[in-house]
Amino acid sequence: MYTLIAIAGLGIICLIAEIFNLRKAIVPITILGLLGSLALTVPDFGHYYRYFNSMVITNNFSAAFSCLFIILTIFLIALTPDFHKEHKAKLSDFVAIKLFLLTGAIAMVCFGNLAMFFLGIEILSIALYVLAASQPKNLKSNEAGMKYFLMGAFASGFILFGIALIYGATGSFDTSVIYGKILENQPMPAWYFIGIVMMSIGLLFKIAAVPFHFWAPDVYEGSPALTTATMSTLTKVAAIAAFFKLMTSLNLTVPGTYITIISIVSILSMTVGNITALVQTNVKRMLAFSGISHAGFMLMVFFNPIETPGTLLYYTAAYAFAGIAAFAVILSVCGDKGNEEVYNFNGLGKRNPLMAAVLTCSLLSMAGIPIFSGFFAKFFLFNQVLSTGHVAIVIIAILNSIVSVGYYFKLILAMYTKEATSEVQPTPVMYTIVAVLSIALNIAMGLQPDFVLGLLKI
Amino acid sequence: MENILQQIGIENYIYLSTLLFCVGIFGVLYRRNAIVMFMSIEIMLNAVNLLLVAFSTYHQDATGQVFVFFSMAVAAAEVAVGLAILVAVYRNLNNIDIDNLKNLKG
Amino acid sequence: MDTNLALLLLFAPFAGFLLNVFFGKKLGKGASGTLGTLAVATSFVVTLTFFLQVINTGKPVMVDLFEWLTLANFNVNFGFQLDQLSLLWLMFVTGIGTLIHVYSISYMHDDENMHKFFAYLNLFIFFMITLVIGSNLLIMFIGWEGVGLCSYLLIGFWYKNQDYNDAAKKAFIMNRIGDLGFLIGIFIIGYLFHSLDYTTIATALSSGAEVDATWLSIAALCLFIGACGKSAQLPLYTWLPDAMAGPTPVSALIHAATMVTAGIFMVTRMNFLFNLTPDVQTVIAVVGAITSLIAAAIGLVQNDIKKVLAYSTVSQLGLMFLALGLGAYEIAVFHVITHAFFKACLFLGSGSVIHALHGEQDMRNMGGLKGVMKITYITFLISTLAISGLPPFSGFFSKDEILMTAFHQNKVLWVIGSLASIMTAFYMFRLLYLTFYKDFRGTEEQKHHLHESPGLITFPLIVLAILALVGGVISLPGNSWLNHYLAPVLAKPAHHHELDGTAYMLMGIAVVGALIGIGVAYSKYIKQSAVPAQDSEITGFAKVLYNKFYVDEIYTAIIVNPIYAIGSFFRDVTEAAFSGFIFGLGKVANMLGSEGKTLQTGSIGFYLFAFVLGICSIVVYIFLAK
Amino acid sequence: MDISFVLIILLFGAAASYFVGDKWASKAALIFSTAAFAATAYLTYKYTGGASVSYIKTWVENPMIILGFQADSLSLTMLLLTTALTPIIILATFRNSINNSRTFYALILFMAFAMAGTFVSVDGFVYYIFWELSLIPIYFISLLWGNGDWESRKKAVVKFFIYTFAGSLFMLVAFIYLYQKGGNFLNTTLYRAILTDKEQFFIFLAFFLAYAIKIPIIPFHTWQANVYQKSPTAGTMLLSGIMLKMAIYSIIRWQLPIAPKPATEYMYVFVGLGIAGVIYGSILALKQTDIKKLLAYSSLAHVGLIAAGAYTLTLDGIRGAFLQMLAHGFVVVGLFYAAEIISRRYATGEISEMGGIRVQTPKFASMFMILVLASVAMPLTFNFIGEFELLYSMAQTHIWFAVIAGTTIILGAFYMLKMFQQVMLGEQNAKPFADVTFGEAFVFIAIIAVLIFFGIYPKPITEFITPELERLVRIINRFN
Repeated sequence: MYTLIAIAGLGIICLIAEIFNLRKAIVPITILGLLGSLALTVPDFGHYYRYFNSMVITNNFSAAFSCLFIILTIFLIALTPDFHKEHKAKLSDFVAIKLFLLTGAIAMVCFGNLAMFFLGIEILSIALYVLAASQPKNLKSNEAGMKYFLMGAFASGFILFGIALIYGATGSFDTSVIYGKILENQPMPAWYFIGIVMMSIGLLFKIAAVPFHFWAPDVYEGSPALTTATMSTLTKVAAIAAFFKLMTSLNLTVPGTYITIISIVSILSMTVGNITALVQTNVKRMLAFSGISHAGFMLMVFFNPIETPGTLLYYTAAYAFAGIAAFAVILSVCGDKGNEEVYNFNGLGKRNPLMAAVLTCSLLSMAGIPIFSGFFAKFFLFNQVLSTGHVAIVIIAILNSIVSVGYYFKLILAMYTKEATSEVQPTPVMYTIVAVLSIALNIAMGLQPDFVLGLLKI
Repeated sequence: MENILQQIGIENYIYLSTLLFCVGIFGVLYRRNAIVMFMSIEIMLNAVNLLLVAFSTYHQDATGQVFVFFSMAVAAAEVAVGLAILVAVYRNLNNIDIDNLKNLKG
Repeated sequence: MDTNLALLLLFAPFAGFLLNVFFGKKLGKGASGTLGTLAVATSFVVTLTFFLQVINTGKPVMVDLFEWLTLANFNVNFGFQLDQLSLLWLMFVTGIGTLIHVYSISYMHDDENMHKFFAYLNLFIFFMITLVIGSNLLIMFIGWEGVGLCSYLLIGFWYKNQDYNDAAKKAFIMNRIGDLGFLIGIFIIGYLFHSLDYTTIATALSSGAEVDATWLSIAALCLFIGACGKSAQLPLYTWLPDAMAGPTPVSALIHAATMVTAGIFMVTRMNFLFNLTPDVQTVIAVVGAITSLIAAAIGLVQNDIKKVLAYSTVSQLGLMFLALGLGAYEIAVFHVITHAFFKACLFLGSGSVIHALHGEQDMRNMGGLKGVMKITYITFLISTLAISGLPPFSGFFSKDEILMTAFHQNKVLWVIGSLASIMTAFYMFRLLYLTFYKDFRGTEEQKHHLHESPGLITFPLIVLAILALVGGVISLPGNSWLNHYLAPVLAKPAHHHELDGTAYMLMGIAVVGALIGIGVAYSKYIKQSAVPAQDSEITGFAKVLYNKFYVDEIYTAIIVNPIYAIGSFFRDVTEAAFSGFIFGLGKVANMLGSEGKTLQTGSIGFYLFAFVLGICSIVVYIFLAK
Repeated sequence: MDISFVLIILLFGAAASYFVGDKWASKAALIFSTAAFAATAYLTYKYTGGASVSYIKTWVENPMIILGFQADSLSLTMLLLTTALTPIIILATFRNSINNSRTFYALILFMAFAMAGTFVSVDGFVYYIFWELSLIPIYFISLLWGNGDWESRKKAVVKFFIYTFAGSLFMLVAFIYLYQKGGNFLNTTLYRAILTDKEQFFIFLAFFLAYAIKIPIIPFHTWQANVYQKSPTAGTMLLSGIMLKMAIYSIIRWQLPIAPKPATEYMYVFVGLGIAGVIYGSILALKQTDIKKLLAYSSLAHVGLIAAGAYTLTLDGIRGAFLQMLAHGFVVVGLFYAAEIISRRYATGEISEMGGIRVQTPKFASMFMILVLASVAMPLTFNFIGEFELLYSMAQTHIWFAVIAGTTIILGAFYMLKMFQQVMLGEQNAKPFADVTFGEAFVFIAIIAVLIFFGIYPKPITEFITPELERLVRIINRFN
């Protein structure tokens, strides 16, 4: 709760700092502030608090994901000044928007009321629309922003519609009340289920699951790389976490049809994402498709929602840290010149072995190769899914993992086997730090999976 | 208040707003002008608002109406951002036909 | 004491091998040759000690060193069995081995790698001893493969010549075919008896243990296949003539006197097994007889002096197998021994000739050497008479015994054997006449350098010739020392043929046959002074014979070439297919990806449409599901 | 000191080689790998003295994962093989000038670490991690330090990686599935897991896919020859000497005890596949013109035989497989080293461009010859022991298996001697060929010494491994 306020306040401080010409101090202050909020969040573990008439509820789940979001944001903000060095004047905006985005994300995991959820998701989305279109002179950025905005707003309509239907069926926006109503009145009116489905669709859109994924590659490609990093890590994680929380708090006993829908979407996402990623030449676009396939993997948590929050946290954290590390390298290689074709990475293994190694590690993690946490994430996931007896979907997931190696390795091959085509650029220190820290977190999670899993032990 | 709902029936409100929502959807689908698309999206949101209000009355519960305010505020913010993007697009392309935004693909 | 002596017997040649390998070059040629000879001579002396000991006590010397192989059902010990049979073999292996080492000191003196030659020879003796003294089949197999290896090394001793290397390779591979048979036989025996020790198996069989007769026959047949490979029987004999590519002492030692008799040794060793499988014995007899006939026929027209001797060896080995197949093990052994004497002598003699002619091996370019190379000639003559089976030379006794046994058991085999003997007499005298009689047909250059070989070469010749002359005494008809000596190792008592009228008649027929052969040769090569035609002029059946019935070509056509063809097929078709399948999966994925890529049109309208379509299908599904 | 110490030495050695820099990397790698060997030898000594050298610690509570490194005679033997071959392999690279050698040696040691981990893990999951982990270094070793042009190398190596990765993922599923039954991944638990026939079948198949690709058993072998050819020799040695042994070891350690029923039921199929590999590999080897490819196919034939032996489910077959793994590990490293020496001096792998080497280098020729003989299972070499037991086990299963598989001794002799003849014999080659240096000779002598010593006296090894194997065979045959 205090985290939410602190971060919102931090965002405002940022904007004020700009007014007082404290531009240099913005990033350090923000990072310190975020570390402070992290410290504020940690005590929430092991408790269950309700605030503002149950608008906000904090528990282990929200605390854990909030921590993850904050850490991700710290990384993203650390990357900001170097990325936007051409637009120093707008630094505070970029930082503040990211902070607001973080606020939205946190709201999405600690809501106790659908209103809060809706606000969270909208804060997050609007901040992202802005970020996606944050290069107004760049047509690609415009297009990305436009596409994202149009489709996002469209999806918001569905979420809202779903909320309205649920409200109609239960007479409340409070999740615990709704849950109570479900237990009392069986069967629920038909539109309750439709409402759930509508909300799910909105969230499936946010996590870019097939067939609601079409925006993702275009928007990832068109947006400034840092925004893409944000989208592919923070946003995706927040959306899936919110989705999970929503479904578990509204609909613990998911009916079979719903599971069928989720499994079909999951399979489609994995397959379409991976197979299309194979033929991409733009790294951001490739990671967008890879993100789509990971969304498919993440959706598998719904097969066993009671036991999987830990797994979801682990999976998302592993994915996000690998993603941050990868994007830190992409930023250092491509800068903000808007060209992220694979050939830019040629010869990176010689030019900058450290960054090449980091990118390799993060790609290996995404591909699910031990000892990176991506592997453990997949393992825990498969373990949970198999314990519910869904062998077929695990086999499909395995096949997809195999395909995914194909395109992750394309990048690795480019780094190590091709001669460099462009001259060496100095890598900003911050990029290196973020990349290394992030991949270190990833590997550390792989070495001590119990720590992360233990955060959400039931 | 009860009478109105008793007279007309909650189902009809649902049908109406669903219809409105669908009008919005089709608007988004058919129109190529970004502004019109925005407006269609607004229709969708307003359809929902209508539904919320109807349910609020149905349930004799004010929160639904409060929610409408939230949603209106959000819609406003959204449109503000959307228009800003639109302006940027217009500056680059000199029109706002979304069919011209096809550079990112594949 | 016995153990140490046995180890000395075994390791003296091995030490010779090691010393020659590592220090041979530094020692110089004389020293390295002497060293190699001494090593084998040591073994000979030790053998002699054991031999006398066993003759006195009549008990075999058993040595168990350590457990070598452990299998689920049985163990294989590294153990030696020095009994009558192995000691007899050792006697001529080490004895003739020593002589040939002596011979080689002179013969190989001009070769830069002489120390290697002696190293290989010593290694060969080492493995041959292992083969002979092993107490079980697997130790025999060590020696079996080891001598094959040495044969490979020595045939290809002049490794700069790829033809020689081909011959060496061929010998090794053909031997390996037999070895596979041997191995399978070992497997079956191990499976049946849970042991590979000769004594254990013999005890098991004699005590009437329940053993599946079919498997026993198969095992015996497999062992015989092994023997076929090593002892150059049909259909695996073709390597032996080619093996003449090696230096002549090698041909004498390995490819005439010792290694090629390993098959006979093995069958004799396992006589208790073969006794129980009469059908396999028949096979052995038939194969032996046919081999002896075919090889002799081919030998009729060969012009390379060593090739003639090689085919003669194959033919004689066939006779030995004939004897084995008839269950007359002691007679086969007898012939092995006499054959070792005269064939070694013949090879060494031919080596002496070749040495004198500086490498010439074609008999068409020889002749008239009688006068220059007296010692060589005389020893050669004695051996030729022996192999032709004229009394009182050793060959007469052994060959006669074989034919006599055949006569008593199967007349057809007797006819075949006799025919082969007649041919033998013919081609051997043909060889003798072409080489030593008439005028010299070589170049002037060669003629100028003709000389008798030095003492180190002639000494072994003389010794061997004497042995070829008197070797028959060890088993005179009617009073055989050998039969008596071998009795303990043979499961069935030796055949004893009365010296009755039939016996004398058969002897007479054999002698007359031999004389006919000699007579034909005499009339053709002395009276008519015929010289074999040039290769291109050979026609008709002679051409078929001259080309060895085209067996090599047939083997190439039906075995080697198909293997290569299959190899090409595998390489070009199946490998490509397997590989293509895997890459194909990748390609399919890529193709699908390209298809998926086209879906990503970039048009918001389409995206929204897909979005709505997705919703619709979900909603429809929900309603349908309900 | 327990067995994890060896792993730590190797891992630390990898780091150390990287950080000491290019100049000293090779020496550091050699020192650490030798230290690992010494440590393993010491542990083996301790183990034979009755001391326990295992290491067990819970790693993850839920799902239950145990960081367990068990030292029994089998894993210790394989560990010995790994740690003995690693210094030899490192030594074999000494004459090459290697770019960025610190990374190279670090990767080699890291690979040794991963492979050693595979051999000693008792927890299926930890085992799987090491199994996969070993793929990454070899991928880079082959890719970055390999031969041939980039494109074909890339194609071969990436195919190898994806292929083996694909296979092992199915194994992961099998492990997870088994976990649902057992509650942890310990092999002893998994052996006891109660499975229906159908479950056993699919689990067996999943394992089979992983192992068949790694070994490789035909028709899953297509990655092999190209990767062997393209890899630097050190990589080829690691692959053929140790890595494929991982798979055979795993068959014995994991696949057969966990799912023995399908193995019994379809034994003929699997033994048959292995034997088909023998013939197929041998015949293909005959047609190769590149020496490393030839050795690759010969390796295919040999491991086919080993796999076939393991699948006979008899003590003889499994022990033979085990012994032959060790023997083949040494001999194949030696052969590839010989190939490396030749192709380094002549800068080509084409057999047709060789020949006439023996005249110039008698020492090298002799040592190469001994290795060739060992590889064709000449008695008194270690390979004979293994091959004999393998063939004997097949004879017990069905005599024709032994006959057909036995053709390996004929075909093996055929292609090896043919190769030897074309490469080494004949008239002196126009190109000069320097005789082996002391370091090169040392590698050969070490390998030959091992091969011949155990060929004459295999008892130390057989006695060491037999009790454990007997236990495993009992587990494997628990249903009959």
